Amino acid sequence: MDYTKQEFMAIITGREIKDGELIILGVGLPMLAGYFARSNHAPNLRPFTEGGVYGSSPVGGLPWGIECNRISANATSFTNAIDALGFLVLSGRADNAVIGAAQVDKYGNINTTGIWDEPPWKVGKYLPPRVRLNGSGGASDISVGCKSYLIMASHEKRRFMEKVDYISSVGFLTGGDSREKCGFVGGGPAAIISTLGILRPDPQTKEFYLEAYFPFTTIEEVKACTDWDLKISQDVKAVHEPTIEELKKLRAVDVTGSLRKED
Amino acid sequence: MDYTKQEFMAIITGREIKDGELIILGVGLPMLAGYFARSNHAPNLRPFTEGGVYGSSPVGGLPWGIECNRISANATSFTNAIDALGFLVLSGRADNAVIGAAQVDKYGNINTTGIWDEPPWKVGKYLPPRVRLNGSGGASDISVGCKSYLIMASHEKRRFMEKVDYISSVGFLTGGDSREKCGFVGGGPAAIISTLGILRPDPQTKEFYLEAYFPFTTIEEVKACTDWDLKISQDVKAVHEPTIEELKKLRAVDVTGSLRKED
Amino acid sequence: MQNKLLSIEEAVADYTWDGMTYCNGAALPVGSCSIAFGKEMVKQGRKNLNVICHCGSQQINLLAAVGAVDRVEVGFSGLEVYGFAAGLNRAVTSGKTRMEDYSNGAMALRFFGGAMNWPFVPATVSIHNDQQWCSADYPDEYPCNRKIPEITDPFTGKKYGAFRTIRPDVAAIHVTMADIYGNAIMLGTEWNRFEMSRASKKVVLVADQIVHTDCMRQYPNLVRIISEVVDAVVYWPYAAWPQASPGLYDSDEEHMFYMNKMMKTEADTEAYCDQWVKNWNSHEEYMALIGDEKIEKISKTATAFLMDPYRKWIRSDDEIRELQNMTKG
Amino acid sequence: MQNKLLSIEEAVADYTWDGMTYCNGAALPVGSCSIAFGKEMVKQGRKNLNVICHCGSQQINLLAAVGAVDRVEVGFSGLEVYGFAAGLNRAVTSGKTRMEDYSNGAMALRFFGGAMNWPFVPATVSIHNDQQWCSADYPDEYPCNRKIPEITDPFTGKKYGAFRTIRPDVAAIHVTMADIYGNAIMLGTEWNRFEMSRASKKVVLVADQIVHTDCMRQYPNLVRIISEVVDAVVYWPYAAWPQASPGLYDSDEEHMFYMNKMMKTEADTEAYCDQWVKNWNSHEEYMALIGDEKIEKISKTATAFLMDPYRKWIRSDDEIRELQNMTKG
Repeated sequence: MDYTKQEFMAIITGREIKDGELIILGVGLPMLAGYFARSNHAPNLRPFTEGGVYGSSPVGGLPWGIECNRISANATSFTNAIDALGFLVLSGRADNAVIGAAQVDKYGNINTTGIWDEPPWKVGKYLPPRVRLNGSGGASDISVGCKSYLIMASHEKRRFMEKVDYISSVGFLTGGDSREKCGFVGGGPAAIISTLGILRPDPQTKEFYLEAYFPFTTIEEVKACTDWDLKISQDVKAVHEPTIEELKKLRAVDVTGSLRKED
Repeated sequence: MDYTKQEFMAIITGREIKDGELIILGVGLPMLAGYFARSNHAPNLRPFTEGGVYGSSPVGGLPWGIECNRISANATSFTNAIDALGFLVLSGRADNAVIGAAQVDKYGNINTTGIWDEPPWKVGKYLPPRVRLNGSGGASDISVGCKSYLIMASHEKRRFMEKVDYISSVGFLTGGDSREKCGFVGGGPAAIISTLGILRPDPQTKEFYLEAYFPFTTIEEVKACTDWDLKISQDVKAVHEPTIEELKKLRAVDVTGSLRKED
Repeated sequence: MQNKLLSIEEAVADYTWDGMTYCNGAALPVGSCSIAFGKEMVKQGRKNLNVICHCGSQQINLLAAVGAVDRVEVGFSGLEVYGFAAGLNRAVTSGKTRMEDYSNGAMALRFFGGAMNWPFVPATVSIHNDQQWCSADYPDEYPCNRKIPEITDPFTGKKYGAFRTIRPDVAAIHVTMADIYGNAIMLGTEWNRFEMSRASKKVVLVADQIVHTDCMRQYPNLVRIISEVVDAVVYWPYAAWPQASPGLYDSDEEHMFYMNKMMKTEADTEAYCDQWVKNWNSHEEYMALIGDEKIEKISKTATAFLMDPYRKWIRSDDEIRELQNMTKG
Repeated sequence: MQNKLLSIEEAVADYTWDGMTYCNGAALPVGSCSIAFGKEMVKQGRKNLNVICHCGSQQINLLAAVGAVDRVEVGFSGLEVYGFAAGLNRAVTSGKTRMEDYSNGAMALRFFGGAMNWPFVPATVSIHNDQQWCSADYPDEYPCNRKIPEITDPFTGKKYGAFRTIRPDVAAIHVTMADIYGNAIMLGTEWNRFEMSRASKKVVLVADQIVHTDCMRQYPNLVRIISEVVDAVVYWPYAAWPQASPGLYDSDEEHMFYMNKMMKTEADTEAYCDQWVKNWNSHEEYMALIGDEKIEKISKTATAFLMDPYRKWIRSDDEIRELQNMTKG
């Protein structure tokens, strides 16, 4: 079938989203996954953005940003960041979210802030990064507040790391009950959907293991693209290809085909 | 001249209000004093209410309440209590305010909460009051936040007390630097305008003394109506009667004459 | 989106219970308030309520007057120029109702903190005075240090207070207009209705008018209460009567004084309820009680022009009846 | 009320200075932002700025690219789908600009706390992660415990963090419409512009349209920024270009990418400034630079209907010129 890895990821992520959820979506793949889910199997999904755009659907293609006119043309409410990130996310009210990651570690901690030759935790100093990324944005709020959330990341060894350079958004920290001890209201990441497969946290250790892989890859490739010693589920299986119906619905959201180009 | 004590009070209070001030006004006499000042000598006065009504003037008579339609018919903005009482008052931004008092003590502390046979501070217990009043409302916020404010009260011995039953809104607490030690952003009460005269706080002791009395009373009467041993300014003088012009402007605000009745 | 229209009987039956923490979503004492909802609570005999009101209103005055309120937290309990709240004050001075006082600004911030799900809110007011020292919950402690305990600013070492935040079980919030999904527009000051709608576990809107969702899409910046946090919508024109609803009607001055006077004694309160609270079984009967003349008078408000932009989206009674039937069964 | 119209040159001359704490009042990276104001700051050579932005935008990207920013606090520094902010990131990685990171929610709350004049804001986010442990202000301390120190909830004994609040010297806030007194309506999400307008010591509005105050009186609930807190009003249509202004224009996709690409190197930044920042001396020249074709294209926005209710109150350029002359001398 003719689809890109990103489209595949968006569909798999979308399948994780349940009907009726109050869900906060960032631009790009997260929005695509969310609106795909709404048109596919979750008609009562309640998506919103961190700027407080409610009740809207993208118009004319995927938005360039949270505040883009493409998502502002048919909203039922515009409020503000205090409302969306504070009252709905940090409060623990939102059910779900989809966030991206430049680096993610075995406990689901995310780095979207910068890349260092010598990360702060290693040298005990906070020096300028070699590469500056975007900072945490609202993802950090989502990571502590949402009941649950999904992480999307490109599956490469330099991104799926034993330990990230900088924790922008907390996952399960050092595993076990280390997150619980922090007392966050949110439950932590439910899954990592990568370009190669689906990873879930072990209920006890909170280490992410491979639950399923995509049809165009192998377990060996996934392991080779992961910096930590990735554990494989005993029931590991290949994920079903997207159906024609799913692809059609996905592309009805991404009308300009911005995610149909291979990266 | 033909006027009531309440009208006199409103005019005297109005004279204390300076042009350009950002001022929060409660219903009744405070609003009358404020809007009188605006039409008389303070055309750039910026009045607002604790519900966040901005840029308006009363229509059809003095409002029945802060939120009354009489004050909502020509506003330039409606916001909320967080904005008006928080961002503008508690923050220390507002210049002035006018508040009422059921009881006021020699340091300008105000009681608007209740009357006890045995007040809490005397018996070390908080029991139901004999008479329940209104609570502090926004006056407590004004008392700690506004740069300065004016107190209006009926001058009777049971109201001008050595020590109030309950401090709803702080004045200078126990005098001297006792207020300063609390670190409030606002400066405290600038004057008490009573039905008989004008009282000011001593710069050092913060005890209120009589600065001026109204033409229809005497120093002796004022002292007799005060529960504490009221000090009299060396320069004490009688206040000038309101002018016809002032009365005219006052009554243009109080078009229904609600404050033309003697209490 | 889900059609959330309920009748006032259904809404009170489904969303209120004895002993609950209830919040009456009002503006200020004389302003917008879900008074009709409170009357229905009286009809259905709710009791032992813990009421959290940013400000008084005739609703809490009535609920306390009939003895339904065990405890109340409030910034201001009166009715402004209409006087002290006679029913509420009777309940407080008799010891029936425990009243915990804060400033109005404190109440606003406590709702904000509840909406944030914060453990506490920094207090720069209601400290160093009797709102801090006196607690109805701990009457034997004076000065009380549990109601608004001390905290230290970690940056400067200065001392402040800490407020408990508020997360009511249910808020019944009066709004000018709502759509059937629970998106709502308030005209006039919000007071704390925005924060309250986020702080409460459940939200029932009591709307003077039901409008098409197209109205919300034309004015999304006006939609400060969103369907995402609303559980039920009750259509009830003149829901705030005898108080005011900016854009729609003024307060009923005569009835405001009369009602408050009747709350002074138990007997008069009962007589008032018999005539004005329990004496109707439909909105038509409620309107008939108020009377055409009074309706006409209060509707001639100087704020009427505020409604002009939205009139074309107002749904008719027939439409609403049909939509309401859809939510049944 | 005071007519506060100023030209953009006057506003930047009067309300900005080297070393100030500056706040660019924006929505999100691609949304409404007072970009024209930032360009004028570049023209007038402002430097050593301490910039507090809830979110990145092309304004802070440009200011950092020309080396005008010593320090920045931010929740998100990128340009969303338009990519990383090349100029800002160059300034950060080179060590020219110190960058202090928080979450977007944290920045919103820090503005709220600033507006309240609170000593600190309770922190339930940006703790137990590197936003807490890493501080650009104290680079030698890891984990740093001065940036977001620990506080204890006095009610439960649980540990939380505390954020410093924000009180910028000046905020230049983009709004859709303002009147000449400084009352303003924003279409689209406010992001933190409401709180920022109260937290800042001085506020300059940069408005795409000037409307009659009658518009505010018809829609007072939309007026979230009030004359009471505003010091100056600048009329500058397409002030957010190449970003978007809901109701008026879309982002200029081509120029967004181009501008960001040019910020990558010092030389290209200079070339960009010569052509696009310093190459105009009036609004007419600014519009000519953007070009009719581009203006037409971005103005065909799917959000245009959001402006419909307000069009009749828009003041003409001639009227505004006259009103502007009244504030001189």
